[in-house]
Amino acid sequence: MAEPQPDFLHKIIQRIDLRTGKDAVQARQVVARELKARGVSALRVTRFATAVSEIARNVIVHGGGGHFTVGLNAATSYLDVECRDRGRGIPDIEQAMKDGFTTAGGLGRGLGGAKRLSDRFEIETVPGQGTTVRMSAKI
Amino acid sequence: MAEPQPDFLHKIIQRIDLRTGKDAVQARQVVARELKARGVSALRVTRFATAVSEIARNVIVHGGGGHFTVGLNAATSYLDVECRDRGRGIPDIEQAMKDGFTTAGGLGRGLGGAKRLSDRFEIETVPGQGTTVRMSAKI
Amino acid sequence: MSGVASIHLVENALLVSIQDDVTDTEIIDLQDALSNRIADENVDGVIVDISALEIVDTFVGRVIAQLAGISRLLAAETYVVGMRPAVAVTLVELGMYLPQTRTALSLSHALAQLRRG
Amino acid sequence: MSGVASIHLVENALLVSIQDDVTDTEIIDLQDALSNRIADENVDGVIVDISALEIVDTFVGRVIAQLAGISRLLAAETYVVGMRPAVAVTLVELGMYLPQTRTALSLSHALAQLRRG
Ligand SMILES: Nc1ncnc2c1ncn2[C@@H]1O[C@H](COP(=O)(O)OP(=O)(O)O)[C@@H](O)[C@H]1O
Ligand SMILES: Nc1ncnc2c1ncn2[C@@H]1O[C@H](COP(=O)(O)OP(=O)(O)O)[C@@H](O)[C@H]1O
Repeated sequence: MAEPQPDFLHKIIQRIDLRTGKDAVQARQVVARELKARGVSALRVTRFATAVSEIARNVIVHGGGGHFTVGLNAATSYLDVECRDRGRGIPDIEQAMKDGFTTAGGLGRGLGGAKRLSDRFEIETVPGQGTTVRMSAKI
Repeated sequence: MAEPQPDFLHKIIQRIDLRTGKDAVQARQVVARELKARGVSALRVTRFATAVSEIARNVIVHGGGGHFTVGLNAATSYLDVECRDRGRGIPDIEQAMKDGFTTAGGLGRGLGGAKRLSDRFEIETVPGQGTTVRMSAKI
Repeated sequence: MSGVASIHLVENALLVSIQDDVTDTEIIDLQDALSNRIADENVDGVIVDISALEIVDTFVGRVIAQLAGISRLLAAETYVVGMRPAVAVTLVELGMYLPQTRTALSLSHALAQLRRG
Repeated sequence: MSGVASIHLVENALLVSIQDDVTDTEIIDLQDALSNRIADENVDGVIVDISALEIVDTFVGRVIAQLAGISRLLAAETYVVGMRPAVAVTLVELGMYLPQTRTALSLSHALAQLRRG
């Protein structure tokens, strides 16, 4: 799963602590602003901001809070986002990615949807230790 | 699963590398052309070309690309198609054949559908090593 | 609920405007307020205006579906108005087709449809 | 999107013609263009012409279903026209009934139905 991307988050733009729903809103608004400023189309901005919103909300709802970082991948012209938590992790990733799988009475479409809405998406998780999602949009 | 068909692909007509969606289109167009040239009915042509399209797309989307071969099975008057990749394979074939099973946000109707739309269908897969589908239409 | 969603009576419908930064706790207040007003004011329709929403993720999509579910149980029809094109495309990619709602281009379209019944 | 799908305004509908070799990347552009035009031109209907399609596999079937979903969220009705008989039979065999779409025999049938409202 985790193919290391050497230039991921090469230049950091902003960090946000993810604790409440408002923080997730701020995170995806920052992402939308950065993409718009680089001339990315409304549809692509919306797709990636939605993906980031899903993952940031998961950090808060399932991961007990965590950190969001957005930055540039200079070498490859991607906008990179990392969402990281030290929560319970995801025991079975393949199952969790499936549309409809939820442990919390959600819709269970967030993880799979976020992957489809991103140009790059990777997830690293250790049960009991936490989850890190790295996702990127072409700019 | 894999009952060996001795005369499978007895006489090869064409090979195509499967890398992009356009290659899958070309593969099923070749199949349609060969069946039509042999007087097969429009419905049978459509059914088998659709089956080939599903399997060729799977090679590209899930198998990381591969090879398509179409040929004749002289002894038994079948048009034979083989689609082969060296991708991750399918851990649980029975599950993957089920309508609705998908690991990629697809519809999950491709494998089961392709089997129903073919006159012969067999699948061979080794996790971590790749997948080969052999399918045939009566001519 | 301050600033998050306002509910206004327009003709025989309740207009609910959802703000871009609505949160979980505010949604519960909104559902509460809306359900009471549907019952009290005996309206035929609920019009959910989402023109302020830059995105609709599965959380907000679920909120809209739940508002529609509540309205339907209280015998009001739900219209969603003001959906941005990019939001529609993204919702479909997420597999959220909002089958419980009807959509209209604008408030006046929705009101016209409600008048027709 | 060049050559893959063209979008034309016909009466109060957008006519989308899907070409036989449409690919994944082109689909996103098509969804983008169509969703914007539905919103901008305020049409009642989207007519998806698939007469150029020799086959409809589950990928293309999903594309059609998504176009219909997007249109519905933007308050337009979707008609599929030009489906070959063998394609209809095969779609049913695949278990794809395209419930979100209405089908019409031809463009003029679809337009007539849209006029009736
Ligand atoms: N950061 C996380 N930490 C722990 N578990 C998670 C995390 N993100 C997702 N999950 C697990 O994966 C499941 C599926 O997530 P998702 O597809 O976003 O759906 P939903 O959030 O609606 O349940 C969640 O129900 C949860 O069990
Ligand atoms: N060539 C392949 N290599 C690896 N996995 C495959 C391959 N073909 C199919 N699969 C697996 O089988 C699942 C079901 O395939 P399919 O029925 O065609 O549905 P879909 O392609 O819509 O997911 C896929 O999601 C994938 O996990």
